[in-house]
Amino acid sequence: MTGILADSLGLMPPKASTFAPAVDFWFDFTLWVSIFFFVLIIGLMLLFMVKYRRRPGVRAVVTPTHSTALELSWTVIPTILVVIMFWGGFKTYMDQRVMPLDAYEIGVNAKQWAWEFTYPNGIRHPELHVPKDVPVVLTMYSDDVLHSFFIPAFRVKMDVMRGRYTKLWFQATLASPPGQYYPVLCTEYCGTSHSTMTTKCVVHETRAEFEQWLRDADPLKKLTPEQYDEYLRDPSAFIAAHPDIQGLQSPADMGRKLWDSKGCKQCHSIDGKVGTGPSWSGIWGQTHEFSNAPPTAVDENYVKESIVNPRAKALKGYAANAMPTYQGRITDREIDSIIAFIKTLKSGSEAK
Amino acid sequence: MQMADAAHPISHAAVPHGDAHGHGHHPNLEHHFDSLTQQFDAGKLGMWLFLATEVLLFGGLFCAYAIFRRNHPEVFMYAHQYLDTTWGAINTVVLLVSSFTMAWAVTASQRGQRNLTSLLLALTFLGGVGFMVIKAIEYQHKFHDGLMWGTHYDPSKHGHGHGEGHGAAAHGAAAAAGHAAAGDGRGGAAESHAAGAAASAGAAGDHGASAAHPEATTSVHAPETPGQGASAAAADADVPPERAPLEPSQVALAPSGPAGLHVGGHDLHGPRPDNVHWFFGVYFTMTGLHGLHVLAGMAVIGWLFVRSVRGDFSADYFTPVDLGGLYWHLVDLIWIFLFPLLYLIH
Amino acid sequence: MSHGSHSSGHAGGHGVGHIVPVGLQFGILMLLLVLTYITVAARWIDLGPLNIWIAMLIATIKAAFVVLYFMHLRYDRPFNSIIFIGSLLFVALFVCLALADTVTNKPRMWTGLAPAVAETQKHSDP
Amino acid sequence: MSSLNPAAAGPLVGAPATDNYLTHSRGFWSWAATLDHKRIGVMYLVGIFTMFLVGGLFAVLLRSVLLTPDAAAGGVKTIVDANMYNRFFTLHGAVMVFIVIIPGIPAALGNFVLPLMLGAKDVAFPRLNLCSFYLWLIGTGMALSSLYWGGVDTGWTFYTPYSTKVGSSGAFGGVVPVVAGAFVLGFSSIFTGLNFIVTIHKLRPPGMTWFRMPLFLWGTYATAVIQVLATPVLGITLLLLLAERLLGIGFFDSELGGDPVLFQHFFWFYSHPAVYIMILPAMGVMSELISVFSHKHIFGYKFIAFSSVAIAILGFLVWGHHMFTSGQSELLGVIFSAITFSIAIPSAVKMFNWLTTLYKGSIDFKAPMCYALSFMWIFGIGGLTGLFLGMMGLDQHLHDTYFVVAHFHYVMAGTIFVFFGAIHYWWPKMTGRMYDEGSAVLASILMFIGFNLTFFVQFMMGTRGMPRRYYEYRPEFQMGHVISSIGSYVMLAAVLLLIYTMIRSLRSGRPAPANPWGAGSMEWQCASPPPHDNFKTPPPVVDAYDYESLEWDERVGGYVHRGRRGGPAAAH
Repeated sequence: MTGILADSLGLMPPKASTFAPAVDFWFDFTLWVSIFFFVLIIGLMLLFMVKYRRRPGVRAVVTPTHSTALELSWTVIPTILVVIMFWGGFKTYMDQRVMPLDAYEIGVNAKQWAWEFTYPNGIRHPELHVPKDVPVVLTMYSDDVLHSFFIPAFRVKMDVMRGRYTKLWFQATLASPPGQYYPVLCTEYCGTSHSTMTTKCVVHETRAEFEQWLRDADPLKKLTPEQYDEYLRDPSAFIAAHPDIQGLQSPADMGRKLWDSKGCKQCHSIDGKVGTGPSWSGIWGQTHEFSNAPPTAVDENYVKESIVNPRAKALKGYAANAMPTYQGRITDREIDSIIAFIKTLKSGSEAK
Repeated sequence: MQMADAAHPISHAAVPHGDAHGHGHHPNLEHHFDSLTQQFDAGKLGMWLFLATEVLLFGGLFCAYAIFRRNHPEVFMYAHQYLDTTWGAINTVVLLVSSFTMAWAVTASQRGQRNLTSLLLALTFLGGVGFMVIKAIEYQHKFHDGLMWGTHYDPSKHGHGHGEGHGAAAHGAAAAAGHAAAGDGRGGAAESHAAGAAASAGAAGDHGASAAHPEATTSVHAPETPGQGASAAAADADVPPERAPLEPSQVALAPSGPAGLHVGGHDLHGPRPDNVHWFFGVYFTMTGLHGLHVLAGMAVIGWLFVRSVRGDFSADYFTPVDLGGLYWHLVDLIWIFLFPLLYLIH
Repeated sequence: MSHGSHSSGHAGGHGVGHIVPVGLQFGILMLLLVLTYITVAARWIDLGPLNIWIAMLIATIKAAFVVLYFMHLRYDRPFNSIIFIGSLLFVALFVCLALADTVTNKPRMWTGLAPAVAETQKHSDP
Repeated sequence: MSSLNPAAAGPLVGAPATDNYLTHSRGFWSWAATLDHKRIGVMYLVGIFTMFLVGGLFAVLLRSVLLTPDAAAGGVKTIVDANMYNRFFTLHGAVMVFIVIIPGIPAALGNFVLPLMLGAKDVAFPRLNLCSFYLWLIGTGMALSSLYWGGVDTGWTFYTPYSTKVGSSGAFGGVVPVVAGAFVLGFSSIFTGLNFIVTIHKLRPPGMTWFRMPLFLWGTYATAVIQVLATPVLGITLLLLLAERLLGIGFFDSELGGDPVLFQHFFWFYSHPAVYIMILPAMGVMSELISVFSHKHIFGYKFIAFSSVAIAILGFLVWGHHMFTSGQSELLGVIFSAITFSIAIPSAVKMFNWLTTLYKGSIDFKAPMCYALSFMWIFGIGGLTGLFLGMMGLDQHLHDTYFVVAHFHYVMAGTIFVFFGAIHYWWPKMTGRMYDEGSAVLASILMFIGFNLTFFVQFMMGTRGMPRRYYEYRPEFQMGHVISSIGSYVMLAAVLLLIYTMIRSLRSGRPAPANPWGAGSMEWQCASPPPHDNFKTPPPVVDAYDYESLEWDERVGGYVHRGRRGGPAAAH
């Protein structure tokens, strides 16, 4: 992957993720194969055009009208080449799609026409900030139509849709210089201001620098002292009164409140005690067995499905229709908060 | 295959256009064909190609059907019970018989039996009328009961007693379950759940269920056990059954898979799963498009009837009857698959 | 210019196409009605997931009779059969690939976003 | 009329026949109600060319809008806002795909040429043929009427849920008429394809065996197979889309539990094969042009013929490569990618066969040949860049960028090059007039330069991350966009020159001989323009690519068969 083939003739954006070298290598490979064939075909064509141009009195020479050997050779050689290309594309693709387990997780919400990123500490921010050399998983959903998340420098792209979470991961390898950033783009046409649905991706040199940014991004820091007091007195009332200040509360905290207020706690303990429903303690990532569906890991989609359509999967050992649907009683944001809350519940950690 | 066609084209002397008058020039022979056989074959080939496009057109709907059913069998298990198998079976018979009369009409026209052809075409047309009338009756029931697609699906209309029976049952269930939620739909899921409430909810639910499904179409019966009643009624009322402590038998009745509904036999009503509207979406698109094809087929047959009465057809020239027949049989064919797929889900 | 035809009737000055006797067609009709009865009746026997395949098998047999005799395909040019079977193959291709995607994707979907949105509203309000 | 037809006496003589399909009858209804495939072809051609101008005008507008990165930088963006821009690119795409390129070669030229080439008197179902044309007219009218309803801004792909919920204004919006129009156009396409299949199967004259058919007929046949098998699925897709939008059926709406990705499966099941509906007839024409203007037998006839059919069939199995980033399952992605690569092979086979045909030929740079050689270049690039997009790992980066835009223009607008080449090629046959070679060749060179200027730079923008369908873009891309826009103006000039050439030919072109190019296929054996019923007697079928027996005859100003000099009388 070095030498003349590595520079992509300057066609590619900076290589800023672990995917970029492989993608660019295969790009270069295909590019040079293409250039070879293009030069071959067009070169011969131009040669023939000059050499065999029409001249008075000269008739075309009758040559064989087919040659099995020749025709087979230009069937077989391209076949071998495309098999190699397929393999290369397949391999890079699988790398892009197989997510590391220990990745740092950031939520992505797309809507006409803005991106919003939710960080593990509950901050919601319109910009994507990631530390260098840390695998990052984006869990994405859309509030409305299809969008597509694209960072050219990372060579990653994935559609974002309503109706299911899609995921994307990358590991940045090149910190963005101060004051600069990698553009984040929407590439699935989403309406009038599609082209302005862009934002910044900042790659921090170190994890510490990133954590510092994350702390600074806390909206509480932007509140005036009076507002801060007000917030402390009643966070929910304050948040309700100031919808413009986003990310005031961590989703996990919000999730705990919902667990308390929406009735989840009636059936789902958070201390491991078995109730009418399974305890949430340590449940995240477990594999559940169902009487009517293949085993599924407890992940975002499963939790979301269990909330809005609890009967879709009947968990073994529990009553199948004990859980009501919360469809229409809970917002997507609230579900996300509950998911965030469940994720914090390590096995046996809570006893309330 | 195509090669076979090509293998012996020379064996048929081309009859030059100019000198062939009186021989091959049937009044119905178009100028660009050389013989009636060629014209007939071309027509048939064209018709079969057209039928292939129809198959693919419906193929899209069969694809949608397969996807929804494979992913959510419970919806189909549950919802198909609202279709009336008797009407469906009658319609199948009507179409089969009309297909037969159509096939007979083709034979009759091939034999030059003009009056018989006209009569059979008329009978076929009547078959179409019968089919559409029955379809209209079925549709009307569905509309009336809110058994419709997408956002138009409205389970509150399923029974006769919209306002009274159903509503009362729902409220009864809700009250019995100890819901303080009446005024606040959103909070309905929360609050207290008296352990014993489920039993009374069951009782109320039984009542509710029988009120909710008295439409008494062929094989649909109200559930017998209180437990089922609870879930059915609760589901219909859209009041969450909460964490009712369930009997084992009821657990087996989980609405989510085929296994659940087999308990108690075919005529179980079962609790209502989510997204029942899918089934009716599929039902209405498939039968709707099929119905449009029946109407088109009837128009064709009506036109053939007129021509037949007028005496256009003879043993030499019956191509339109034959092609119209092919179309009508295709409409029948599609129904042959629609009937078990929609009405006879087990 | 026409092609060698194996359809009878062509040679006999009978015009074109094969004539299927009415008796045979009536027999086919009876068979179809019997098969219809069997499909309806088969519903009462519980064979689990086999039921749909049995129903489809019977439907296919019925369809085959309609195609072969009512639609004369048995006596028709083989190319017409190729067209018809070809169209079914393409439908199968379409259904299989599209279905394969949703089936393998199913765990990643939210199901049941809206069990009749209208209904929820309607019932929770009053 | 036959007895009065002087042309019957000498259809091979170069002098224009006094009675031909154009002069056979007069008046509006003689055209509007005609069943003559030639007249229907000509009407199609006029209609499609007009719509090409409309679609092209949208394109030039788009390119003008993109001259500046945003409204603050001035330019056309101060007049055309994002909403209008979105409507322009949607209509540009919809018009070019559904109304121009798909029917372009098969319906317009195929209609005119196919029966002549085959030696038939007409297509199998002339009434259906006329019906196809009117369906095309109605569909086109419906699609354009969307402008009245507020325009349509969904992109030509009509992706849900945008197209069913928010896209365009109002519940009806522009989406409904466009989608309904595309549905009608689909049926026009189906009927054309059906007609051609039956014609080729049943109306071949004695001696015209499958492997004597000119390759254009093979291309058209393969196209017709796709038209018949794929287009109905578009029909049902669009019906479901309408049901979704107007009735809320919920198949594609995630709020109702539907699956938006399902729509993409439905859509691409048709729309990928549709790419081959566009390219296969062009490839067929290519085989004719390359061979005729090299005066050399086509190389590898059977390989070309079978590769057309192979492409037609394989084309059905690859639709998922439009969905590598859509959330389609990985497994399906892999399957689709693998099959996608298999299509590269028959395409490569064709390229090499054309190339070998040129070898030791006598290459005549007439305008049609200039377009054909341009196509070699353009399709070479279009095909090779397809390899990048077929590789799943690379497609993650390139999908929905200008790389894709450039790629499909190199393929689909490559078809337009062949379309123009074919118009020039058959122009003398259609109109009975020669055109001015000089200005026609100039137009083709201008077109070639303009095209590459417009689209080549878009590959570079795409790899650097310029997404498609963007009204505003980052200033670093401005240079590329400006080059691209200049290219589009060059193309506009080329098209205007082409129109000028053609109009001048109609007014004052010299009468065309029966066979001005020395082509061997059957349509060149009847007079230019052909008589009303094509052939009094089907001419003897010869090898369409055998140029040995053709010789230039000064007296007729065209080519005649050796041994038949002095007119057809000798031959009959």
